[in-house]
Order: sequence, then structure tokens, then C-alpha cells
Amino acid sequence: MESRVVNKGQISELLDKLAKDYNLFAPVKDETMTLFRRVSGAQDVLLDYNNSDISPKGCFLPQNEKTFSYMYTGDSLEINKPEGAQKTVLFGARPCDIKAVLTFDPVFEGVKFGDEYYSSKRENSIIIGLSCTKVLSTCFCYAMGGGPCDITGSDLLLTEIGDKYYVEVITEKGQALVDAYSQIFAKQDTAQLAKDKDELAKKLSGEFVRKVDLTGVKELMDNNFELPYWSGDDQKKCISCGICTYVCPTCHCFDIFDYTTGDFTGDRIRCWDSCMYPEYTLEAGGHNPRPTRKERIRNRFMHKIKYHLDRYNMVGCVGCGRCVIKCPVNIDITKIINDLKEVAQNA
Amino acid sequence: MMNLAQQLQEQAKKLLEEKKVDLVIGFGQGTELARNTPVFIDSPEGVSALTWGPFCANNLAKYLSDYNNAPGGTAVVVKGCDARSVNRLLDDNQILREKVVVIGVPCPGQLEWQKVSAEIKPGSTLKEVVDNGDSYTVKTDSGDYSFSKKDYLLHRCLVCENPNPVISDITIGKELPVKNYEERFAEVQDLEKLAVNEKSAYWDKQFTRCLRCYACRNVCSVCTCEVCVFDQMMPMWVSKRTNLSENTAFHITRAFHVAGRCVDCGECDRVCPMDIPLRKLNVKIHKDLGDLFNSPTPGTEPGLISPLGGFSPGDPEEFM
Amino acid sequence: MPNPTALTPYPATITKIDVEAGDTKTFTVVFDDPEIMENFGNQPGQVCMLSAFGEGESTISITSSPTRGKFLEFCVRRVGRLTSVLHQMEVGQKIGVRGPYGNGFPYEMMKGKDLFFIGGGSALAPIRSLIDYVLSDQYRSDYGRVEILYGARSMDDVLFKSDLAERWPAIQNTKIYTTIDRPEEGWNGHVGFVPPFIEEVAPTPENKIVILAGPPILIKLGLAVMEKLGFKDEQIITTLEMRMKCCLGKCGRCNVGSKFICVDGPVFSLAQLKEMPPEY
Amino acid sequence: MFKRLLEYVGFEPGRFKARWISGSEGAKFTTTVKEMTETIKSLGPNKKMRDDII
Repeated sequence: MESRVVNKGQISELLDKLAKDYNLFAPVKDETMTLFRRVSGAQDVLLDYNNSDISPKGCFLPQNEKTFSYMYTGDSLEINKPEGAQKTVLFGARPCDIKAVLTFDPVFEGVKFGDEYYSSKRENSIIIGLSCTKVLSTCFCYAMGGGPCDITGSDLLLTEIGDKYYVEVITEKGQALVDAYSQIFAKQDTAQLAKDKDELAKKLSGEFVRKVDLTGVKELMDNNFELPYWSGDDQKKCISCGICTYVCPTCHCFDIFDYTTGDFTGDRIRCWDSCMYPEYTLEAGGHNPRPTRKERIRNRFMHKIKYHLDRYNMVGCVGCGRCVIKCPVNIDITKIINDLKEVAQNA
Repeated sequence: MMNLAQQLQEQAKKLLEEKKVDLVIGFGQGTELARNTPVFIDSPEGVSALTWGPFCANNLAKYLSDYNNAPGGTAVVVKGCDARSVNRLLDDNQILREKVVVIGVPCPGQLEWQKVSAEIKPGSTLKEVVDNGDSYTVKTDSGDYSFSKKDYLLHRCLVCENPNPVISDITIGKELPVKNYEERFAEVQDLEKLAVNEKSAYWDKQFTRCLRCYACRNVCSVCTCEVCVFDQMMPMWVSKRTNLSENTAFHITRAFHVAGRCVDCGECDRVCPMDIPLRKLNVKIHKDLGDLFNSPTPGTEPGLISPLGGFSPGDPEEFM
Repeated sequence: MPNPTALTPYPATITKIDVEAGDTKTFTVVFDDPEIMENFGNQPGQVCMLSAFGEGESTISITSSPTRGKFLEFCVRRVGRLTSVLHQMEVGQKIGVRGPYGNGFPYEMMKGKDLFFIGGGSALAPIRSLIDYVLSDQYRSDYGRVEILYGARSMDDVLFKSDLAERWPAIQNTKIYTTIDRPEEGWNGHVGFVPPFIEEVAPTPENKIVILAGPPILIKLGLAVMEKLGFKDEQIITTLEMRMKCCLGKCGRCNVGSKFICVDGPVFSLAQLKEMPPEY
Repeated sequence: MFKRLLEYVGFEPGRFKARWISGSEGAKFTTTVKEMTETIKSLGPNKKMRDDII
């Protein structure tokens, strides 16, 4: 498809317009944090950021979501579902986080069962990506098939070049959007900008300091469920908090429960849950298939590097590095991958 | 002269060789230059993994209760603040004194690794850290970087009460002077001065961010309940729904649950992925405990009875 | 057909409650919308999500066979939050039901074969749907001899007492074996745990399929006995249980390796189980 | 202690009260409850920890 140009000076105008016409989700500064929130205009948006503290996955799978509300008086039962999603634009998401949304798709729009809540949001939203300008020491998207300027999953991808944004139109949805705001998305000769973007991508791809290589890891995992490795330091130091799963853009597990104020009415809520919690798999009868941190850690990492791959033919990790940054005890997926490789080579 | 890390390794080796302990819990190099991580060493050959420096933020006393039922003894490397946890765990009968060897290291303050990391060229390797008193110099293969303690230390370290471990079987390094301890209530006092609605607005803003990952609870060395009230399904006291009211209920309960036992190691505050200033809740309780009961920080001496865990006829009855 | 994307249950009414044992009741449930009841299309071995409004949901296996009529039966042991609430409910009260989920038993593959059912404790509930299916007038002639070996902790814990004592033995070419863990006054049957009892009964593997259901320990020990008796992995079918929230393969918790119990199971052959990590 | 903590996180003073009342102190119980209801009425409906929308 084609490409366009937005002058930096016009980005506020674009954001204000988008906020007026759509539900606009964009990165904002909340004290020390960078988070994706719904914004009312350009004034709240922060585009000069490296990696948001929490990924924008909440746009498609909110931490709390009402699936329906009910009223049950004993005689009559009424169930009301919420309306479908409104038109939404997710603006300024980084390529790794957008790739993560693609790992959600087969889960929620699966072969057997879809998910109306997710699909409705996904169908009604446009994703405007923003290429990275910097590589952090914790980043490793290149090793997971992505890249700092990767277009995968975006409807539009903006790349900051000098005082302009180079805009790549990737999908029909993106095309419709640039046509609707054609006074901002200028039609210009973009040959130079395209070259500059390639240069930037090349420069950034040389800046990764973490050496991660997935080759052979899945094959090792296929044949080795029990490895002494899982009884090592990682499971000893893990504190079973949910940080890694909540900050992870590809973690999609949830819990479902009712929320009532004690009268006849209430809401059924689904909310994020974490496989690192002991109660996650605890059955009512008291049996727990993953009773200790060892099984839980193994399950989480196997899910990322094997199970998701087995099931959906996609690695369940995009290399955003958030779990590496936020883990209180420095459990590091890149170290685990490298260690497993070493185990493989010695086996 | 050996540096502190070498001395630590020496001592750990001795303990393991003489079979005084089966396990040494200490700090090892993490996966980032400015980060250390807990390591669990069970053989004399493994001690070379032990390190020491201003990136040893974790409170390793947290792990002691995991090994309480282990057949052999456990040695743990503690800073001053962590040592208070050891005392507290002993007082709560969570660990047995004879099974624990405390390796105390006087601590001149821990750096905030993310702040430090942001300034160092990615991919550098650490060579050495030099303590200049008011600052640290981090020497790497990509050059030397200087970090002033005022700007780069964890806040808890700026107002440290016990740089020297309050309980220790083996002490490594020299005793350090106490600095700026008097200022530790300053932040709480600032908040107390606000009007009710301003306080409410301040905390609402903080609690709204909460993800309920429970890292603050799980990292806490004195949170030792077998089943936590927040995990209980029957009855479900606090809903898993992450909204302001449930989050507020969680944070008030968490803070108050450790009232009188919280040793102010500041780990909850450090690990919070959403930067909620949790220490401001705990320190408020410490301040009130001091004001009302003249009670010192829990864990500063062995055998301290928490004013909330005992009764004396002289207790103030503020609420009557 | 039930809406496969829905996390929303259909309203249903409890029409009958049978007390099976001290902590176990069987609920007969009918959808309020006759059309949904007509088209529900549940297969033996499938499960449903039951809702008690205000308390949430729980996965419960359908214990009735579709051959028995347009209703669903759920045999529920009081173990947790939702099941306790269900146990307090009365006939006429409304619950929510969504489903049917899971793969169900491969009853087509079993045609022409002898069947040997092994159930321990409350795990008779999920296989009862298949027992009733193969013993129904409609399909009885498709299957060979049907034997059922059932063990409970005590006499009081024996489920579906009238099925075991009267209804099933009355059907031609069937045999029922029952056992309880410890001797008890008034019990004339076998005493002892299920795995040694299987060895005692010693079913032969020729042209036979074994359907084994029970707590994890019984599955583990039972499988060992069956292998010893010469059964091949493909001849042994079992049904697993794990904590579930969505039953749609999304909420994550019921995975055993790359498989989700809720959509890929709950029914697996031993051959399939051996491909999966032992994490159930 | 708890009262101070509640006020610190922004509950209005007076919303939380603790009293020791023995089973034999009926009169004290009534006056306490009366006092408490008066305080609460004058404070108006609680705004803190009310359910918000998701």
C-alpha cells in the first residue's frame, strides 16, 4: 500500500481529532509511570517514551471486564449483556506490543470458540503503531521475530524521522483512516523517508545487547518435561507474585466471578489472573496439579516458548522485556532461554 | 586486602565446608549490570557466585522461612534493614535461631538499579564499585560513572536507621555511622498536613493504579500467613475485581496487617511495578506507634513485644 | 445450538433434587427456553458451566445421557464455594447453564466392543452419562458386555444407589461390581480399594475398552493395574478434571502441556495421556 | 492506630469509632450509637470507596 507524511507540528491536531471521533487510547504519563489510557485530547499524550510500564493489552482485554449483569429475585431472572465495543483507536503502541495483540487473536478468535467481547473490540479498533527510537538493555524483540520498526499487526505505522512522521499504510483500515484525515496525512514523495526508516531499523537492530536465540529450544522442550533445571534458583527465588504475568503483553489468562453488593443484582466480571498464584489451579477438592513454584514457573515459561507455539504456531513472547525489568527477584526469560539451550547442547 | 565480596565467599565456603549450614542465601550478579539477584548456594564450589555491592536491594531474610523445615542450617546475607526481619521472624517463631547463621554486612545504601541502568551504556560489564561517601563510582568496561547517593539511592536508604545489622553471627566489613535518620517521617508529615479531601485524592490516585499483583505482600518478610485473607475464596473478603474500592480495602488491610511487625525494610515499596508509595503507609504506622506507644521500629532489638501484640495498663486509650 | 462465543449462561430451572450421599446431590435441570433444551446436543462425557448468580460459575460434568430425555442431570459434591450454594438451592430455583463443552467419550469407536467401566467416588458421575447411553434401548445392541466396577469410601458415599442396585443389573448382559474402602455393618459386597479389586476381577483385554474415572491417585494406580492386565494404551479411556473458568480454552488454567482439558478433553485415551506431561 | 491510618488515607475523621461497652452498659450503648449516627448524619454520605464504573 501507500505511505504518507505527518508533520510533527500537526500531531496534536491529529490526536485531538481522533479523540473526538474515536475512543482514543494513547500513552500517558502518570507520575513516574507510562501507561496506556483513554485520553480526551493531545494534551495528555506522551509520545517520547521507550517502553510503557504496562502494555496496551488492556484495550482488548481490560483488567476488569463486565461480561453481563443479572437480576435474580428468586422468581424472575434477567441477564443483560453490555453493548458491543465503540470505535477505538490505539495510538502510539510499540511494534512489540502490537505483535503481542496478534498472539491474542488465535486464543480469543479460536477455531472452536470465539469471544464476542474481544472480537468486538478488535474489529472496532484501529492500531496506529509507533516505531521505536531507542533500544533498551532489556529489549530482545529481534529474537522473537519482531523488530523496533516492524509493521506486523499495525494498521498504520508511524516512524519518527527528523521533524516528520513517516506513515506506512498497512491495512484497509489504515487506508480508510488516512483518507478520512487526508489534510493531516499528506501525500508526498516518501522515497527518502522510506530510506531513512530502513537506515533507522538497521541502526537499531545493531543496538540489542541481549543475545537470545530460540533455535532448538522448543525441540528440547518437546522431549524434556522434567529437567533438573526447573528445580534451580529461579523457583527458589520466585515470590509467586503476579508481576510478570500482569505486565506481559501476551499473558491472557483470566478469572471469572460475580460481583454483587448483596442485593438481587450483580455483574459477572472477568479479570486478569496469574498462573504464578498457587490458587490459580487449586481445585475445590484441595488437589493442585501445579502445587509448587517449580511447576508454576515451568508452566509459565513452557507456555511462552513451547505451548503457545504448539497450539497457535506463534511464540508466546514478543521480547518487550517488561518481565525482565519488573521482576523483583530478577527472574529473566532471556537467561532461562539461554540456560535451556546450554542444557540442550550438553544433553 | 580482600574486598567484601571475597570475604563473603570465604566465610560462606567455611560454613559449607564445616557443614555448619547446608545452604547459603546471598546475592549474585543479575542479568543487568546494575542488578543483583538472590542466589542459593549449597556447595563450597558454588561460593564464587556470591557478590556484594550497592545493587543488593532484596531482603533475603524473606527466604528463611522457606527453609525452616530443612534438615540442615541456613546462612543468610543481610543488610542492616534485613537484619530487623531476622529478629522479627525469630520473635514470631517463624524460624529457629539455632538453624540460622546470619552473615551481616554493614550497608552504605542501595542504588535504584533502573535509574543507574538508564545512564550506563547498554551491554557494559561491571568491573568495580567504589564508595566515595556521598557517591558511588561504578567502573565498567565502557567507562566510569558517578552516582550521587542523594539522587540515586532508594529512598528508604536515605533515611536508614540501621546501616549496621542489628543481629549478626558473622559481620563482614566495617561499622557505618547513622545519617539522616531523623528525617524519616518528613514525607508522612507532609501528607498529614493535607486536608481530608486532598489526602483522599492523593491515595485514590495511587491506589487506582494498583494491579493487585500482590508483589508487595509476597515480598514482605513478615507476611508469613499460610493462607492469606486476600486469597481466600470462602468467604471472599476482598474481591479480585481491580477497582478503587477493592484496591483501597486491600492496601489498608495489608498495611494494617503488618502494623507492629513491619520492620520498614521497604521491599514492598521497591517491588511495586506501579510505583505506589507503599512505604508511606507503613511509615505512618511506625510514626503513630512511636507517638502513642513510644515503640521503636520492630526488629531493632530481639524480643521486642509489639505494642499491638500485647497489653500494658499504661497504654494510651486514644479512642475512648 | 448454543452460542459458542458466549460467556453468558442460559437461564434454567431446577426441577428435581436427589440426595445421593451426605455431601452429594443430583440436580435435574431444564432450560427455560424449550428451543435451547431441544437443540442443546450434549454428548456423553461433556461438561457444562453452572452459575449460581452472585457466586459465580463452576465446571460440572453432565451425568445424564441425552437418550434419557430432554433434561440435564448434574451430580454435585459439596466441596467449594459454588457447590455449597447449589446445595442450598431448592426445586424451582433458577441457575445459569452454558455448554456443552469438551470432547465427550468416543462412543462411536467403542461400538461392537465390550466395555469395562471403573469409577471411584464421585467420578461415577461423568461416566454415568456414557453408561446410560450404551445401555439405552436405542443403542444397547451396538455394544457388547458392559461391566461396571465402582468403589466408594463408605456405604453412605455410594452414588446412584438405585442405578447400581436395580436399574443397570436389570439390563441384559451387564455386571456390576461394587466395593467400599473399609468394612461396614450392613455391607455384603466387596471391601477394599479399587486398584486391587480390579486385579481380583481381572478383566481380559480382548475386544474390550476400559473407561476409568476417579481422583488423580486412582487414575495413576488404576492405569498401572490395567497395563499389568495386558490392556493397550488405546484401550484405556479416562476423563480428567482441572479447575476451569471459561471452558473455552482461553482462561488458561486447565492446560496440561499444550492441551486444554476444557476443549481438547476432558476425555483422553491413555495413549494420549502418555504424550502429555503428568501435570493433572 | 487504625483510625489514624484511615484518616491518613483520606477518610473523614468521625467515620470510624471504637468503644469498649460491656454487656451491662445499655445506656452507654444507646448514647454511643446516638452520637455516632449524629456524627455520620452531619458528615453526609460517604464518598470514599464507593463503587466506580469499570
